[in-house]
Amino acid sequence: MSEEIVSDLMRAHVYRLASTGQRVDGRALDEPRKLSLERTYVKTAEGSARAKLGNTDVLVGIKMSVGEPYPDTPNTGVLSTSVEMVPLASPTFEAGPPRPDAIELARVVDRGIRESKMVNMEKLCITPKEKVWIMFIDIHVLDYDGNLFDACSYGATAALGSTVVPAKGQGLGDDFPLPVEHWPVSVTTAKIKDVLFVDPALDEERMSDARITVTTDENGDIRAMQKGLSGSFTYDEVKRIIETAQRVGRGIRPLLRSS
Amino acid sequence: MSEEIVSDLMRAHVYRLASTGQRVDGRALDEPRKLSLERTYVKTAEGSARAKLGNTDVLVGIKMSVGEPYPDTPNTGVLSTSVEMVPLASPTFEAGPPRPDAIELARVVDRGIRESKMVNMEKLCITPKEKVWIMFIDIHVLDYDGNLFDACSYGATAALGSTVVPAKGQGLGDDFPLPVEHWPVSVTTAKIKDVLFVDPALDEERMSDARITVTTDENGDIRAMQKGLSGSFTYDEVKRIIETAQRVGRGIRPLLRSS
Amino acid sequence: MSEEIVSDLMRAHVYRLASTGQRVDGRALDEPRKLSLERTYVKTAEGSARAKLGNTDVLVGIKMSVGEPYPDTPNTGVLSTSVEMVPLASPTFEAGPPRPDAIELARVVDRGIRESKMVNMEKLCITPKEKVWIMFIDIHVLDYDGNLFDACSYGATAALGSTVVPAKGQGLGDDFPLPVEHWPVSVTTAKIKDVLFVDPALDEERMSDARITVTTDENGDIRAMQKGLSGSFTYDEVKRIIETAQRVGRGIRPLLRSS
Amino acid sequence: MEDIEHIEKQMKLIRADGRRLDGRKPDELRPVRIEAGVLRRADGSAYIEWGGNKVLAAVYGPREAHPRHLQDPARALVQCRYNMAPFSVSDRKRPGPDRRSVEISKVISEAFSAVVFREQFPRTSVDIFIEVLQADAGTRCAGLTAASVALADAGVPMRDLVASCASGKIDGVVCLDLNKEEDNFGDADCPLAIVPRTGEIVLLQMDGHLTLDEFEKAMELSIGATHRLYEMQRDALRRRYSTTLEDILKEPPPLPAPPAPEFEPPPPPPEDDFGPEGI
Amino acid sequence: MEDIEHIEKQMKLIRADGRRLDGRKPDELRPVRIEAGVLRRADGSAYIEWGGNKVLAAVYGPREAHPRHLQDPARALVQCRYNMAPFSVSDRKRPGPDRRSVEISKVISEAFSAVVFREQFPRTSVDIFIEVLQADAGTRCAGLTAASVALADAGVPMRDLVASCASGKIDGVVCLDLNKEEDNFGDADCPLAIVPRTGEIVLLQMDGHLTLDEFEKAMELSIGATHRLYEMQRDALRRRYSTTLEDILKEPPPLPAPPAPEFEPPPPPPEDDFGPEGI
Amino acid sequence: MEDIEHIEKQMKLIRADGRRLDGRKPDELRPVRIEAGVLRRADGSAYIEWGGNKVLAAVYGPREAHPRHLQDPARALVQCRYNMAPFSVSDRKRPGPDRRSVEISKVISEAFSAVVFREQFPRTSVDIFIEVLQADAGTRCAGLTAASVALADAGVPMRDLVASCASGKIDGVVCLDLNKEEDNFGDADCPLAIVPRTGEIVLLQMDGHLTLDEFEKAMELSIGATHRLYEMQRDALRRRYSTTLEDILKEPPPLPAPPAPEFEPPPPPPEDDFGPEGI
Repeated sequence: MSEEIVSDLMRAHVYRLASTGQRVDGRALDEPRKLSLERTYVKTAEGSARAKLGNTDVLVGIKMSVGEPYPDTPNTGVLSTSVEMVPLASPTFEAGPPRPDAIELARVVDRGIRESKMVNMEKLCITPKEKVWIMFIDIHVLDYDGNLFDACSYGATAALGSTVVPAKGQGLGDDFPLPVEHWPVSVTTAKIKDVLFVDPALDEERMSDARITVTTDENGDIRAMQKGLSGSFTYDEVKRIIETAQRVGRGIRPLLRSS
Repeated sequence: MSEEIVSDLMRAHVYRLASTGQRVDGRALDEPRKLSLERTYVKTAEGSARAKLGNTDVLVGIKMSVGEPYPDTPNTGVLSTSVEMVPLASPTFEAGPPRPDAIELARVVDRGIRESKMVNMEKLCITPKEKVWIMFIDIHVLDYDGNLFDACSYGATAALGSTVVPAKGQGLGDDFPLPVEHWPVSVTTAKIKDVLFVDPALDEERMSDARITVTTDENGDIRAMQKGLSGSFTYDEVKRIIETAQRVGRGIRPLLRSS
Repeated sequence: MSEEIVSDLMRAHVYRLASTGQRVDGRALDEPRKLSLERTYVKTAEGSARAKLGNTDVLVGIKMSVGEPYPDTPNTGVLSTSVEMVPLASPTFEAGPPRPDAIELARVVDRGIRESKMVNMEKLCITPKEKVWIMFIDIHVLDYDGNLFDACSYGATAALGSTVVPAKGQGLGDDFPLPVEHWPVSVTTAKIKDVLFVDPALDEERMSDARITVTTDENGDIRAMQKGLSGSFTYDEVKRIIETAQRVGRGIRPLLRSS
Repeated sequence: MEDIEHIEKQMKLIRADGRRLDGRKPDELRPVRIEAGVLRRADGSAYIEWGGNKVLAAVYGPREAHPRHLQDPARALVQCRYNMAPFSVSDRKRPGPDRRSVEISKVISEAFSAVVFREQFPRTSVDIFIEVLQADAGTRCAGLTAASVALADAGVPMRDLVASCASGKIDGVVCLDLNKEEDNFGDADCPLAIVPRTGEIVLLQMDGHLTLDEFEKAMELSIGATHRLYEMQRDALRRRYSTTLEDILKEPPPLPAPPAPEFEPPPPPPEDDFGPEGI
Repeated sequence: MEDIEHIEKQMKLIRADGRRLDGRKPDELRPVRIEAGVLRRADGSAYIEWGGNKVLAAVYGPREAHPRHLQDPARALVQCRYNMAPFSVSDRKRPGPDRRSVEISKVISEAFSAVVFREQFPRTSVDIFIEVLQADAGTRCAGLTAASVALADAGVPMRDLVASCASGKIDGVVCLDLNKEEDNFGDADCPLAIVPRTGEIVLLQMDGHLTLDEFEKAMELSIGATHRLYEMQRDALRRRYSTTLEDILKEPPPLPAPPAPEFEPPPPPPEDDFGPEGI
Repeated sequence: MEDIEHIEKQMKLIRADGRRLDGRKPDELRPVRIEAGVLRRADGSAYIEWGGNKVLAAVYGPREAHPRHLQDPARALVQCRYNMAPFSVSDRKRPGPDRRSVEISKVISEAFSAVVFREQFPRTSVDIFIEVLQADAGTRCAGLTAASVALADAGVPMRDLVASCASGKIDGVVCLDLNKEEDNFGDADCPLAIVPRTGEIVLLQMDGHLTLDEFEKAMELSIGATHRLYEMQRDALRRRYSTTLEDILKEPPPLPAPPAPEFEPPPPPPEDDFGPEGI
């Protein structure tokens, strides 16, 4: 994404606005774009959600299959998250194996879900050491207008919330909803010079110096963080960012939860 | 193949000839090149044939091994077809994983054999759901002088007709010939402007607008078709092409069948 | 390696010296560089050795795991050797899958160990046809100053000599030292024009016409050989090279053996 | 025929009343809905729902072809990438192209190469991306039909739209537009793409078993359907361009005006190229 | 919390005396040893032993970036490749990058991009290679800390060194610098890298479960540790450059002088760039 | 020796009469047949049958080397790709290069680099392709011997042909040219390639167990065989070029003459380069 050339002029304009608390699209600095979620969008998946965060558009499908647990977690289901940044979504995306961008994105989304213990993975054990449910979170980016971290995370969270485990088809009793126990919310903050703003749109993201994603749970506790880009943050900025993530997260959580 | 630059002059020459029913190598428009087949060319394979169609030269080997059936066809052997367009065969072929050309070619040859039910795949089941014969058709292109679709198909058909299943070595009773029940014949027609001609040689193929491969069985029924290249056909042309494929196929079938 | 441009001047200088029996670093023509070995360098491996041959520096780790034997050697452990020429070690090494250089290197080191029957692989069989020890020799090149063939071979030999098979952790009785029965020594000779010299340093290697690696055992018998580069040897040269490899090998063997 | 031995083939696909299991008559298309201009970043885009298929298509270009050695100095390349989302089928598909996708990408690229005015844009590439989000048989036809609308939405000059539909044979009856079940347990499938104004065939594939008569029957069904699809494609483009102005007026004016708009509104589709009955 | 159900989590990691299983206090770093200039071919290099970690770092460049289309006409690229040797972990790791390595390479590249004077070397690449030879948790921090010394050893101009350390939580206690066992069975881990002179944070990751208070406690421990590491980094560079002369005098003079020395002695580190308190 | 413990090694490979299982004497070559100019598209080609080996070789070039950054401004690259067809061995081989093929390709490339006049064709590549159609041990020697003829057939200037043969040890007896069974159950194998006119060794590999005496015996057998192979190579080339004229006369004249022949007849081999006894 950083390959694109953004004029210094544009950057100066965005910064000037931001330093007076304004943004190009009229949002406040701590105001995320409108989030809309369409659940069970895909019938071929066990769960799915299409998430639009402003014009950024992602589709997440959950597939459940039966397989073996990892040797070191014999009583635990397996979680696998991947992101396809398909070239349909942006002129800067290319076909081919996942690039570092897509790998980081998938891993950060995965950590938010895994570390918050959103899904009780022990309940996805069928026979210890032998058979567990494998939960594939596949994220398909459809339109890229900035801040994939949050859009993908919201889509994955909502899709998991709508997932029904197809136990019956495997002769394993009745189908049951995925045992969701927590509702983590990811909030990404970007920085230009000394100004911070949440949920950067593409134009803002392209001229940002640094970026940080903070995932918090219902208690406001931190479950995952990831700093990115070649700039830096002060420790005070990080503390402010976490507090903002807690507050913004509280606003978004009900949207993810309602199913 | 289409990368090669062919002079407009040459194309005009070929077209002018063709529009009076003639071809550069003296053939009639519906006359395929001479086909010669050498069966059991390779002793390390369970079946094989070297097929020369004019100067196009391919070697096909059949290997049989024991493996698991696909879950959705538990009583059926497995067929796997691949083509190596090795750089020995043409200055335009490159080493590396199969390109779209080779993949399409393998899939079209495969479909002709699979959809015509040439080999009774049920008879290649050893133990339902557990053990079946896997039949590998490996096509090695040795000299590329046009119309690989038909040359590869003829080589594969003849090789299958010569294949003996090595059951004894696996402790599965006596060796037996592959249960061949039908003899599909692939006939490829190319088009320059409004002229159609079968079995294009390389010079003709390179300047063709469109190409179509039709595979018919003993009854003249259609078993597989594939249109290619960036030109188009009228519906009337397609009907004429099918009739020609039936007629030309009848002439070629005895050559494939005799073993 | 050969991509680097070495001035003809330098080559002439090295040749002039060599033809009077001298070398740039003061060694005699049949004198290898100082070899130092640090065994059990890596605690996470079952055996390891860091080998410095002059400034060439490699680290070899041995990992033992339990797996299936090859069908054609049901009573024999499995040996797998690979070399990573990581770009940390030289400006000419690149990240990515192993290039032909690295593959040849791994295979030549492997042959020296395998063909000399250094390790009694039958003693690594646990249950015939079912379970054997798999012995991974992983060679990590850290600093490349010429003659990787010998440096890697010495590192691998010393690492194997220090390896303890972790049987206890697998419930297979007590841990035991790897059953080492022979001590092969690899000696590489390079050639510029008509002059031969052992253990080429990088400067010498880059301007060499040809290279040959000879692995001999305690009896002076030949266990593996590999000629490389685009030059040639006379038969007489090869005989002299083998005799030198036997003599130089006798000097090096005690260093590899002492553990 | 050895079909009788197939357990899979014993499934009954035509009901006693001559209708298909989903209630359709043999010559009936599944419901189709097409929408143009659905993506923000792409130069052109379209979405299609066709029975249980959900497919997105996007077009970028003409843009400089990469890598450079692929550039054709005389004309644009038309390159399609057909891709299925891992969750679009009942058993999860591993991400990345498989052999089937590679073949479909190739035949779709060739189909559009026949209609794009390629000579107008030497050294460039017209890139078509088709993403199957939910699959229910006939995805290549759905993708082609949507991609055609996306090309027009992107303003890529072409002789005409391309419309695509398959016919096949189930229980010995030639039927239009097979669904997943019919495709799995049927006897033949034959996807077709044509240039509706001229009737030229730009994509044709077949596998299964058809007599020449059955083939002709199948072609008549498919050709008829492509003309209905052509109407739907043009409707989608008409809706797209008649609503643009209203939509703009409904949108709140951006608060602080950015120095330069990033997204130019897509140019109107080139009327000339479609001739008198163009969209 | 469902942690109680985890068999893995029942392991006790803090002893009755408040110390950790390896005897450390919660705020105690494992033993660290850094050595600069350990490799011959690299432009700069460093070796670090940190608890059970053994990590080598090398730097090449600034050198022409390859392939050319990646070159940035305005500045140098800073590209890190973090790699684990197959034998560096208890279960052999297959050679080549896995997804974890790709992510770590990316965040380390970004951390150093913040300090290298990239504008001085347009179109070039500063390549950082980190090889983990033996792993015991905290390899990215160890690698970063070593790579920083390697960059200085290579004479790459930068605003300051970068120092890195993680803190985490085990048995509910916030602790500095987790080892392998603590990382596997602990509750949270939070790696940090800062520019010591300014306190800027150039790498920050976290996974697990921390309240805001616990996070602040963890940050205080980590920031404190990075300053101690910064001293060790500078000591390593001082040792490297003060001993160079003696080493040269001890070495026997080369017998026949080669026409041109291949290896230039590395230039002194750019004092200016580090300012008054620079090394 | 622990050989006694090997079940595999208990197989008897030398009969009571001193002959090998296939009836050959220890110093006897398997039947060899070489044919030059067997492919239409290649610039030069050859086919060899050698015992149970069937191998094709083709040569393209000197032609512009791709990709460009591999070009050597001072000389031609000589690049060989050795490949086994999936059906050439008893257990099907997966298509594509394995590690063994990569190594063999490398040593054959190096062997031919020693004889081709590379300086005459800077920036180009001479590409040699070897396809093993049926394998029976000794495929690299067979491939090299055929490729040498293909190079001459392509008119690539070289100092001499290269001829290649292996010797080995079975049941303790040094033997020429091992077949598959002897190679699998034997004690050593040692492939060799030489420039027959000068005796220079351009390829030498060995694995197994040979005393120096045994090695010298093996070399004598191999060197002797390469001279016989050299004769067969030259015969194949002589047959190829003496029959060309007759063949042309026998062929019916092409009906309508094409404007320009695509395939130029290959130029005669460069007599000068082979000296007085050249072909």
